[in-house]
Amino acid sequence: MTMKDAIASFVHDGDTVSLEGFTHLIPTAAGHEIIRQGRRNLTVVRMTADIVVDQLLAGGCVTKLVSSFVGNSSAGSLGELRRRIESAEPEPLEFEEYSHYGMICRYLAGAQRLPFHPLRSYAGSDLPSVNPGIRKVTSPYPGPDGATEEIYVVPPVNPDVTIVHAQRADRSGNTQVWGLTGVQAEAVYAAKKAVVVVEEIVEDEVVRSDPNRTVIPSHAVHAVVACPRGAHPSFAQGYYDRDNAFYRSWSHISKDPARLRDWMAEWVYGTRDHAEYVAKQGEEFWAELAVGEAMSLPVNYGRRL
Amino acid sequence: MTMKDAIASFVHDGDTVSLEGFTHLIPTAAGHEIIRQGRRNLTVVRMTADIVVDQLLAGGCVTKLVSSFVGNSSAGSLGELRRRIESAEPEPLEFEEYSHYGMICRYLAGAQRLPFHPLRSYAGSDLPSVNPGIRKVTSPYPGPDGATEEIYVVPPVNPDVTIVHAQRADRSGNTQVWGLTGVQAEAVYAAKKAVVVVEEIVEDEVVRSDPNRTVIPSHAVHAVVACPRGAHPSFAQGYYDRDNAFYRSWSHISKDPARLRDWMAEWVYGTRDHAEYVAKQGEEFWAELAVGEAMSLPVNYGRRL
Amino acid sequence: MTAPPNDAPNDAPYDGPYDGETKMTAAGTATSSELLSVVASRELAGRRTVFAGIGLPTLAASLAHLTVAPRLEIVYESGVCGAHPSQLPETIADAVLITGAEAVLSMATLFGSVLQGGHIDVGFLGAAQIDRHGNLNSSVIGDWDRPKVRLPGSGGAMEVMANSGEVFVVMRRHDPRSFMAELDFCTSPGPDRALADGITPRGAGVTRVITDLGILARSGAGEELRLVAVHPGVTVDRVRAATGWDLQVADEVATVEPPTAAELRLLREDVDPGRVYLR
Amino acid sequence: MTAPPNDAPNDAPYDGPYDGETKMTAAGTATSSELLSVVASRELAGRRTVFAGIGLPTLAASLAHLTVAPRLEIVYESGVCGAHPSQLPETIADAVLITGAEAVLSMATLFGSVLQGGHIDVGFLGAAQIDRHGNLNSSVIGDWDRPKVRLPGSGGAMEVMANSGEVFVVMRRHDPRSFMAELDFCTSPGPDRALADGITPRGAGVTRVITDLGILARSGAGEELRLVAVHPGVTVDRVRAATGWDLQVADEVATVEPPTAAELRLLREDVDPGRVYLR
Repeated sequence: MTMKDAIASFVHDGDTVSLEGFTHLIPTAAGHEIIRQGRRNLTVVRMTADIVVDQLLAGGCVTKLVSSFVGNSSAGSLGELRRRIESAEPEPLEFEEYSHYGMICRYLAGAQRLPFHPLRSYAGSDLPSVNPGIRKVTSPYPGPDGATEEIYVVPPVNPDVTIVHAQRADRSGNTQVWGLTGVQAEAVYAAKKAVVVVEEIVEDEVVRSDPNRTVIPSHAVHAVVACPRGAHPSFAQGYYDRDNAFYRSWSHISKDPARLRDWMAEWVYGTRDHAEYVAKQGEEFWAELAVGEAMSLPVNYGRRL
Repeated sequence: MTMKDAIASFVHDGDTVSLEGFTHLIPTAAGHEIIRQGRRNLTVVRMTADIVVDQLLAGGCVTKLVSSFVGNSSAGSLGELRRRIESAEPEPLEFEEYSHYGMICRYLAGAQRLPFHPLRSYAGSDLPSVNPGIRKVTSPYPGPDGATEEIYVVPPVNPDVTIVHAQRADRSGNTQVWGLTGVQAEAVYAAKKAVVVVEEIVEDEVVRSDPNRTVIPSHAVHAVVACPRGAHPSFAQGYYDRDNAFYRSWSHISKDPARLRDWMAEWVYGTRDHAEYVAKQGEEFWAELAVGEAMSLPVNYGRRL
Repeated sequence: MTAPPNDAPNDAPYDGPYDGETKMTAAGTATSSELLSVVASRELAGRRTVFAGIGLPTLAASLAHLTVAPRLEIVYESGVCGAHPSQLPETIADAVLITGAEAVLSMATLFGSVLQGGHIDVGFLGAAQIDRHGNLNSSVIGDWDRPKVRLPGSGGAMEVMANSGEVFVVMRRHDPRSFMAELDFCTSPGPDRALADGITPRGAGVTRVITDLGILARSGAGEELRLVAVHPGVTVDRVRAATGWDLQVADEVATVEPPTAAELRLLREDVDPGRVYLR
Repeated sequence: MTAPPNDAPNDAPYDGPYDGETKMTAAGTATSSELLSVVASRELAGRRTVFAGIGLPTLAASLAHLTVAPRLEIVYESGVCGAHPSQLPETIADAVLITGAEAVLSMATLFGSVLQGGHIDVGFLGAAQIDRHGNLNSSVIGDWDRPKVRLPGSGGAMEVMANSGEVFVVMRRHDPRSFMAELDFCTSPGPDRALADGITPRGAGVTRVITDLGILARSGAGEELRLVAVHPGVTVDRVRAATGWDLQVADEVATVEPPTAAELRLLREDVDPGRVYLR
C-alpha cells in the first residue's frame, strides 16, 4: 500500500492516533503525510512528543496530545508545542500528561483489554492532581507490613490507529525490528488498526529464517507501507544514522513561527511524498548518514533429519 | 559454575523454586541435581508440571506445587503426582492451582514488584473457590456500559530461586534464547536469585553481535552453568530434538511405583551428574535426536563510518 | 498445554495409552478421526484466526485452510504464529513448527496481547465433562480436594474460553459420563457463569460441539446447546440417550454430509500423510 | 527521555542553545563539566547498576567504571544494557550504543522488570527545581494549566525516583531559582511525599546533589538535604545564599578534593577524547 493510501484509509479527522518509536524508528514520513492530507482534530498519543509532534501541531492537525515527554530529545525545545501550551497560540492544546511507565502501562492495558494497569509511580507527585485519569486501587492482598496497600493505576489506551516504523516486513505484515524495540508491539496490539511503515518489504523467506526477530505478527497489522528513510531525522539501526544536526536546528526553526511556516512549506507541503523529500535532501546528505556493516552472527533453528 | 555447586549454593531446603520452560528448554538436569542433593520441603512453581516435576515428587523433594497444568504433555499421566494428589501416597501434596495466564501474571507481578496483576480469566470458574489467592478488584474506571467493573487479580510470585535452561550465555550471564521463549525472562526477573543452565557458554563477541537475542541480561543472573543436553527429554531448538518416545514411556514408568523407583535409581541416583546421564544414553541415542541446519539470515546492526 | 480432547490418557477414568481405534462410522469409509476433522473444518469457513492444540484441531484447521478458510492462521499455545512446518508436528511445541514460522511470541504476549487482546476468532478446546451451557471441566473427576481422578487442569483452557470470539469443542465419545447435567468442577466457564459472577463476558463461549454422534450448537449467553445435526444413521433419540441432561433439539435436525472424497484425499495426502493423528 | 540536567535548553527560562561554557572553577584547571563528572564518579564507588542519561551522568559512570566501581553496569533509558560503544554516544539512543551491546530490552521490560523490579542501585536525574527533601520539578515553571515555561515533563524521571535504590542529582548552577522552598510543581517526588500520599516508598530518593558549589546529601525519608562538602574556595555562607531555603549544614563540612591528574587524564583521554560532553 502507498503511504498516501494508508493514511487516507486509516487516519480520519477526530481519530486517536498513536505514533510510537522511542528515539529509534520514529514514523516521521507518516506524520508528514497526515499533515499533507490536512487531517484535523486528532488526538495524538506518543510517549516522547518530539519533532514529528511539533510538526503535526504546526500543521494544525492536533487538538489533544497524550504524552510523557514534550521536548526535542535533549537537543532543545519544541517551539510550536510551547506556544500552544504556554500562550494558546495560535490555539489551545489539550494536554493529557503521564510519565513514561504510565504511558507504557496504558499501552499494556490497551493491548490486553484490561480496565487498568497498576504501577509504582505517582505516589506523592502533583501529576494526579492535573490528570484525573491517574487513580488509585486498593490491593486485595495485605502489604509487606500486613497493612492495606494502595497503588496507582492508569486506564488503557486503545488508539483508532497506531503507526510505527520498522526495518522490514513481509508482504502480509510480519514485522521485524532490531536495535531499540521500544513500545511498538504494545502500541500496535492496543490499537483498533495498525499501519506498519518499513524500510523495505522483504521476501517471506527472510522473515521466516528468524521468527524470533518478528516483533509484530501479521494478524495485528492492517497495512504495510514501504518507505525508505521514512524515520528521518531519527535513525534506523543498520540502515542510516540519526541526523543530530537537524535535531539541533529544530529548536531554532520551531522557535520562530515564520521560519517554521517556511520549513513546513518547503519540506512537507512542498514535497508530494517522502520519496520527493528524500530526493530533495540529495545524495550527499544521505551519504553523511550512511552506516557500515556489523552483521549479527546467525543462529541455528534446526531441521529435522 | 558446576551444576553441583549451583544447586548447593542456590537451592535450600524449604525454598520456593521456579523451574520454567514451556515444553522447550525444560531444566531437567537441574531438577535431577536437586534430587541427587536430597533437597526437602521445596515449593515448586512451574506452569506445566510435567516429567521433571513428577521426578522431583518421586525424589521426595516437594511438599507444595504451584502450577496451571499437571500432565505429561499430551502423552499421558504423571503417576507420582496423581498418587500424591488422588490418594496422598506416599504423602499428601499441597497444590495451589492457577490457569496458564494466571501463572504468567503472577510472574509479571513478581518481576515488576506489583501487589497484584489483573486478568480477564476466572469469571465463573470454580478455581477461585479452591484457591483463595485468586481475588477480585473493582476498577476505578467505569466499564464499557458505564457501570462499575470488577476484575480478577492474582498475587505476585517471588521465588527464592528461578532456574531456566537456555541455548547459550556469555560468562557474565547474558542469556540468549531462540525458538520458544516462554515465560523464562519474567520468571527470572520475579526471583530473588536466578540460575541459568546453558547448552554452551560462548565468547562475549557472539552475544554482542546480536543484543536483541539476549532474553535475560546479566544483571538478573547469579550463576551460569554449562550443561549440554540438560533439557532432555525436552528439546533445545537448533541443538537436539524432543525425545517423544521417552515422553510416551513416562506414563508407564511412573504408573508403577516399583518401576519408577528403579528408573530413579538407574538414571538419577545412579549417575553422578548430567555428563554421566548423557554418556549412559550412548552416542546412538543422541544421534537419533540430532538436528540439521537451518540458519537465520544475519541482520546489520550498523557501524558508524 | 490446554486440556487435551477427551480421548487423551489424562482424561481418566479412561486412563491408559490411546488405543488407536479406527472403527468405521456411519459416515462410510472415514475413520472417527477423519470424520470429526472434516466436520470441524467446515465450521471454520471464513474464520481468520484459530487457537489450536495439536491433534484433531490442527487437522481441522489445516484442512479448512485448504478448503473453506484460505486466510486462516493457526496460533499455537506455545507462541508460534504462521507455522510452515517441514513435517507434521507431533506436539504444539514441536521444533518443526518453529523453524520457518512467521513469528514466535513470548507467553506473556501470546496470552496477554493476542488471546486476551481479542485476536482469536475461534478457540478449540477439549474436556472431560461438558454441561448444557458449554461449561467445561478438565480439572478433576470427583472433589477437587481429594479427586477420584486428577486431570491436567486449565492450562490455557480458561483463557481460550474467556477470550476467543467463540469456542469449538471436539468430543470423541458422546456419552452421559462426559455430557453431564452437573460438572464435578467447572474449569472453563462459559458466558452465563461469568455473568452470574458479576463479570461481563467477552466471547460467546462454546458455539459448536462436534461429536461422534452429531453437532450441538448455541450462539451465546442465555442459550443451551441444541442438537442441530446428526451423522447419517444416528437417531435423535440415540443422541438424547447419550446426553446427561434433557437435550434441546432443533426444529430441523440436519444430517451431516459425509466427508467428500476431495476432503478425505486432502486430509490423507496433504494434511497428515504420515497418519500421525489420523489414527 | 528523563528530564535533562538543568543546563539543557528545555529547562527554560534558561532557553537557547547550550553555551558551551568552559569557565574555570575553584578546583583549579578542571572545567565545570569535568569537576561535576569527577565528583559524581566518586560517589558511585562500589555500586553495581546505574540508570543514566547521556551527558554528565554517562561521563561520571564511565569514569567510575575505570576507577572506583569496576563492576558498574550502565542501563540506558532506551533499553540498552552493557553497551560497548565504538565511539562516545551523542544521545541515549545513539546507534553506537546498540551495536555490540550485551542486551537491548523493550520499554516494558526496562521500566517494568528492571527499574520497577528493583534492579537499579543509583539513578541519575536532572531537574529545573529541587526542594529540601530532594523532590524534583521537570514539568513547568509557573502553573501547570498555563505555564510560564513548559518543560519536558517526567519522561521516566518519576520512575527513576520511585524505584532506584537512591538518586543522584547533578545541578550545574546552584542558585535560588533552582533550589526552592516550594516547587512550582512536583514531578518526581521523594519518599516523604510518597508516604504523605499513603504509599510506602521503595528507595531512599535523592541522596546526593552535586553542584558547582559543593555536595548536598541525605540518607532517606524524614531527612532534609544537608551541605556536606564545598569545592575549594567556596564558603558555607555562599552556598546558603544560593539556596532558596534555610539550608542544613553538616557539623563538619568537608572540602571536595579537586580532580586528580589521574582522574582528569582518564576522563579526557579515555572517556571523552572527542570532548562531546566535556564542554
